[in-house]
Amino acid sequence: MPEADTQTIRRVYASLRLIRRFEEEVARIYPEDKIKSPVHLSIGQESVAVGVCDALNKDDLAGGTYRGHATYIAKGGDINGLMAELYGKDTGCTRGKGGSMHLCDIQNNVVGSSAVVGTTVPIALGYALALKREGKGRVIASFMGDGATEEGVFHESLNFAALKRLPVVFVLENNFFAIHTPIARRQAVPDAICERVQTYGIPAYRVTDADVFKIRNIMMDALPKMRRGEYGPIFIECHTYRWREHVGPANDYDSGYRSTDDLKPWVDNDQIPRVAAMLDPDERAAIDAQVEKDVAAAIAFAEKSPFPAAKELYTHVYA
Amino acid sequence: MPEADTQTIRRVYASLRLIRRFEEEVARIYPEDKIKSPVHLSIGQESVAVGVCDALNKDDLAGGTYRGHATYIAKGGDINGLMAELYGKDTGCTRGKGGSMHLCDIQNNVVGSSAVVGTTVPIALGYALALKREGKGRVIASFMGDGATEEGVFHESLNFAALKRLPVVFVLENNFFAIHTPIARRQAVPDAICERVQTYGIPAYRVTDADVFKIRNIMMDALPKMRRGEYGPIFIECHTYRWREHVGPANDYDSGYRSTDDLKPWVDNDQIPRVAAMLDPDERAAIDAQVEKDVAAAIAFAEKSPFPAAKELYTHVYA
Amino acid sequence: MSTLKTATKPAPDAAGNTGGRVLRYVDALKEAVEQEMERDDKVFVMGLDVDDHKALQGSTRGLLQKFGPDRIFTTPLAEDAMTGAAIGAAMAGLRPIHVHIRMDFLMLSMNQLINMAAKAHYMYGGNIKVPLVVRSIIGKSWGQGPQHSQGLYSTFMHFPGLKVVAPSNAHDAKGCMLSAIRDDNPVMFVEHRLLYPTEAYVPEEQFELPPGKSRVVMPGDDVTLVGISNMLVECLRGRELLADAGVSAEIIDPIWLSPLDTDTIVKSVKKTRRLIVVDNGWTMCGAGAEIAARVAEALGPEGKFQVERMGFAPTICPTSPSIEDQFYPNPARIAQAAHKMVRPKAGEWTPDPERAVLAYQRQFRGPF
Amino acid sequence: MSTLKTATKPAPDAAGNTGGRVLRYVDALKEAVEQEMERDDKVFVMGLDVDDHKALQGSTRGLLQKFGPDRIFTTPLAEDAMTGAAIGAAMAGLRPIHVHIRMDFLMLSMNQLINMAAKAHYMYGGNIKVPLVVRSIIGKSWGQGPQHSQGLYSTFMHFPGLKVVAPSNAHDAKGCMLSAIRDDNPVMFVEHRLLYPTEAYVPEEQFELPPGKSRVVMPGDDVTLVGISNMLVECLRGRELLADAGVSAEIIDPIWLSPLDTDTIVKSVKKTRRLIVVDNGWTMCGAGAEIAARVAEALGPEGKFQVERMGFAPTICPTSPSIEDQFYPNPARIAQAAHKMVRPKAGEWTPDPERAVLAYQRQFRGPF
Ligand SMILES: Cc1ncc(C[n+]2csc(CCOP(=O)(O)OP(=O)(O)O)c2C)c(N)n1
Ligand SMILES: Cc1ncc(C[n+]2csc(CCOP(=O)(O)OP(=O)(O)O)c2C)c(N)n1
Ligand SMILES: [Mg+2]
Ligand SMILES: [Mg+2]
Repeated sequence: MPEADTQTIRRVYASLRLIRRFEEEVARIYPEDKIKSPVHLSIGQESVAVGVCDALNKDDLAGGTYRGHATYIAKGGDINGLMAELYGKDTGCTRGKGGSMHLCDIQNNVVGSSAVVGTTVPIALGYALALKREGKGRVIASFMGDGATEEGVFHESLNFAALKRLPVVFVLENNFFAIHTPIARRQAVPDAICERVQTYGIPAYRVTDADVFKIRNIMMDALPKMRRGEYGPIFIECHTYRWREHVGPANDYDSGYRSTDDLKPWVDNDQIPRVAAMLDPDERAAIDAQVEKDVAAAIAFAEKSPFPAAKELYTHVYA
Repeated sequence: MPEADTQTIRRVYASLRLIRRFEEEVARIYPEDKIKSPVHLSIGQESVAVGVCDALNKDDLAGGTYRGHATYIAKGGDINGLMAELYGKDTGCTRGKGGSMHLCDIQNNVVGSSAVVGTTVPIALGYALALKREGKGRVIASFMGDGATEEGVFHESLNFAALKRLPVVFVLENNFFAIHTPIARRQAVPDAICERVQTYGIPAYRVTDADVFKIRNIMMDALPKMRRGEYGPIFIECHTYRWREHVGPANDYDSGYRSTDDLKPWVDNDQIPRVAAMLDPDERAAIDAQVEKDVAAAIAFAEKSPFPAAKELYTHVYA
Repeated sequence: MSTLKTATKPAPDAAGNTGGRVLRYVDALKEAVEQEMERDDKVFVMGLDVDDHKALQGSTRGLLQKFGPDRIFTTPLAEDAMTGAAIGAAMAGLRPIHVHIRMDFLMLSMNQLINMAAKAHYMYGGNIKVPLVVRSIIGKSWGQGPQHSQGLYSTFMHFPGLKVVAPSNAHDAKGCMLSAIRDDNPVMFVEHRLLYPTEAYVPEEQFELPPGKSRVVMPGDDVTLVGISNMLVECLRGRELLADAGVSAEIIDPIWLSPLDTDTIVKSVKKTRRLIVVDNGWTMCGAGAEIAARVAEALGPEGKFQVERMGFAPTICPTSPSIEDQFYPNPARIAQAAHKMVRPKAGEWTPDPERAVLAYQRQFRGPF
Repeated sequence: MSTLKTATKPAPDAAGNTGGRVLRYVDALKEAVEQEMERDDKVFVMGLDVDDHKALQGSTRGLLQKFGPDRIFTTPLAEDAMTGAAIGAAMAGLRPIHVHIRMDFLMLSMNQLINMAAKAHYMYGGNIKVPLVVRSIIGKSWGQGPQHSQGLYSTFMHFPGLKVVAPSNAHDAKGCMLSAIRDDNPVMFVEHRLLYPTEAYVPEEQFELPPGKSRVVMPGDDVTLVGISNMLVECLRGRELLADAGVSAEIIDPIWLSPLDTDTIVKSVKKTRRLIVVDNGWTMCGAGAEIAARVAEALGPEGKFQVERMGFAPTICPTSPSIEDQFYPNPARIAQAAHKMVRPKAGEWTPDPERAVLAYQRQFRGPF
């Protein structure tokens, strides 16, 4: 420390803060029933998306899961479009059609997310085939949860990415749960994911403390090699923790499958205050103020936007 | 050496020889168009099925792939029913309905094979769940080709078998090809399959010379532990070589994807003459004679059996 | 989940009897499984999250406590292999119930279901049976969106070797589940999320409701309405709306979709000469197409009749409620279509909008 | 593969013109892909074994030599991920053609095809397109058996967002392939193994045969026969057999199954008042059900008509030829069904058995 220059710290903080505040506002608004979509919040997990996406260029691609607000925002997706989408409005990033689980913002190189676990992992291979063919050194970051690593398609995808040396950064947001089931009840050897990935000849990194700069540095190290074209994919497993319930705005520490004791170390290690502390207080206040303004603007935008017209039901079935 | 007692050598030889001669006869008859089913011959690969199945008890289960004659015969499946099945006859092991790719002989604990690569691997998990619940220490051996290890379901199956400590012997018949495509064009790291399997906490063994006794000894070592209940699955990768074309009776060394040079070491290492040489020549001759008699009887049985009656089209759709 | 009284009267059993207690659909499902697990220790339940505190939206509540982790267990996220494992267990003589919280996820299980489960008994010459039940839930409303809302039973109806059932009420949920578990074939058991809180009279004792007979739920003379899964409920309300306008609709519940009894439907259409099938899915190559085709095959030579299919709009299910609403048939639209068919010259007719809304729809809130 | 002359006359293009050279179906397919790969370097071919010496039963012959391994390549055995990869490549602006040697294997690709490809354009608000072609081949005869013989196009027709085409002759194979590649949507391109050696006149130049219009292949007055994929060929022979008995059949080829033009069929049935749809798949919830339902919807109010569906027997496809034979419709059975419908009182009629056998069936030999 500092593992990054001030400029970077500022950007990273702004991004972490924006995601957190955006989602806290979503959670606050949620009981009002204005948000017309199930929400899978990333609160507590922001550092993974930010660590990865801050290292990417604007023209690199990234895509997440149904728990995808963080990836979308960290990659520079338009937050007005995101909030409007959650409200089911016509101005939403997918025009109210996809909702929270199917975000995309192609202008900003956020590719589509999906509600079916694991489905976007192989989709990233196809994007990567195109990027490789293009030859400009662009890469795609593909986010997934620990649950996705149990799906066969994950393995098929690793093999193909390695075989074709595709420029994919596979990012595992390992929060140790799939809904309420802990990884140890689902995986025979839960701590061997990186080792398994390595058997495909894919460099694999594990970050156990959610340190946003560690994640970013892995990216910064690997990206130049990846952009040169013949390096192939990498894999980053980031341990993290979902603070809220699986889907919805609330806490669920009273439901018996986990306890606030489990949560505590992650709150203590929260990257937002940590990175905030690296900043000059005035600077931090300025960023915080900007974030509040932006989030408030997104809410206002969403609220005043119209719902899709009836005919929209029938548009975009075919291109 | 001798890695096995005389009794075992005799049995192993008889089994190897029976499979070889059975399939040579199938290949001989094939051009006559009496066999009404595509055939994927195991000629050259017999030692895997025999090494594994000879170690099994009669009441253990085994099942193979569409290249499944060897597994069927080695596990003690009825060869009259097998030959009749290839002829499309009503007396076939699946009454002419399944053909060569869908063999089963439940009386003899040969479970069903399938024409879709990889499909029987998870089916074995279900059998193993039942065997484990039964608590009698029975196991199931599930055979697959190298192509199957690329399918996602293979990985899903390994994880579940390890998680639930299921009594499955996963047997990989690695003949380095899927149809005409060599493994190196399909797998990023073709020689890391065992290492990958081990990351699931599954003991994995690799036999590179197709030595029937080596394979059998791995089984003999592992089986008592497996039968005790809490040991879980094992995995055996056996290198082997398909001597004939992928499907059909002929050779295909003139088609360009492989050469007779590739074949030669495997012919030199053919387990049939090797094991034959361990036997007293008279004994060997007696076995050979018995094999000829049995194969001829199977052919005669198949030839004289009737085709399924028209109404058979409609039986067995529902149980 | 609150107790909603949308089932206004007891659903009769196959013989037309009513009886038992008022039970919610979700509890009837669970009761059937519980009773059968008690009776037959070969029965077990597997599937993602069946054993957590939410108990798959309540439908597996208490089974873990009663039967222990060997007989009800969650799985890794691995639909393909888990389906294979369930099939293998069934082949080995157990009676698995494999559960999916959304029907959409069955797309990952298709190879095992279609290429193995549906074909095993036949392709293995009758030597192997697959007594498997696959439970799956159709989602609707409240932002379920494109991938959490599909009613895919028509896809499964296409394949010989599978059976398919989609009970529309608590009574049938219990009887059909019992029959499904005892059936020696793979049965796709299709549930609808919105039906879970609906109530009906359900016998306490075990009873079977096997395939074979569609049920005439309500008699009528002017038009035959066939409703599938929760669309039966919407047809019933549609019938009430139609009654206001003096139109009499006969309501038929096919219950089992494969094998499918269309004789009951044909008989009804012989009387009404008008048929509307309301699908809980897309109409193209859907159950409604099959029913319409069978009726046309049976009635065609005899004289004219009218038929119309309703179902999902030929689009993808959107998330925004403003358009999601129009994606589905509803009582008002069903009633309007029937009215127009019966009284083609009467001009536009709009039923009372307040009476057209079903409680189960109004009261459902996310998440999921 | 020997050259079989089963296409007795040139197939007309959409405008009714014939022309070009006599080409085999398999070569027409390849020519379309080759020409389009030349024209547009975004087009590429992927799929198991597309680049080996057998060139997927000849249908990709020479493409590797011409375009190199970046534009045509085999894949690992990993249908789920490879389908996702193809979809992703299409989303990124390439135009992949993903090939499967048997349609049955698509069951492993269903999640990506149904939950992603079919829905992406819609659920991403029109911001993403999926210009993907999925080629797959239906197997038949000679021991293909339960898992290598399924015609699954009806399953795909059910889903909005997908297009489906099943050309019945070399001419259409080329035109439809061109349209499919240029289409900005996912297209399921369904081929039939037995059609590969059949010949037709095919223009050398590129031409498109887009969805929109079913073709009246042969005119007739007594009965309308709709044949799908190779069943069109069998209907044509059925028509010849019927002519012997003085029955005149109109033959219609839907060509594109989704979107599906039934106006042409309805028009024909308005004339003949009799319809037989011959499916290359199971009839339950099949394309034939859809066509029958649409005709019933359109014709019902106007007066009676007769309809019958033919297709796979409601069983699993057996391997043994003695019963496999009866699993499929064939010209004799088609002709008999039509004869019975047209002349219900004429009693049993059997067409000349020798003339009923198609060359492509007789001459096909395994393995595969
Ligand atoms: C293929 C599939 N199976 C099951 C589900 C139901 N489901 C939704 S979220 C989820 C848990 C996924 O866990 P993980 O991948 O670790 O992501 P997280 O929610 O922890 O971010 C499951 C099982 C699904 N959406 N898709
Ligand atoms: C899921 C699936 N994909 C593709 C095929 C076509 N296919 C038939 S055999 C085969 C090769 C399989 O190779 P391997 O598993 O190594 O078995 P081997 O034939 O070498 O014994 C392929 C790709 C298939 N049958 N199933
Ligand atoms: Mg997780
Ligand atoms: Mg192989």
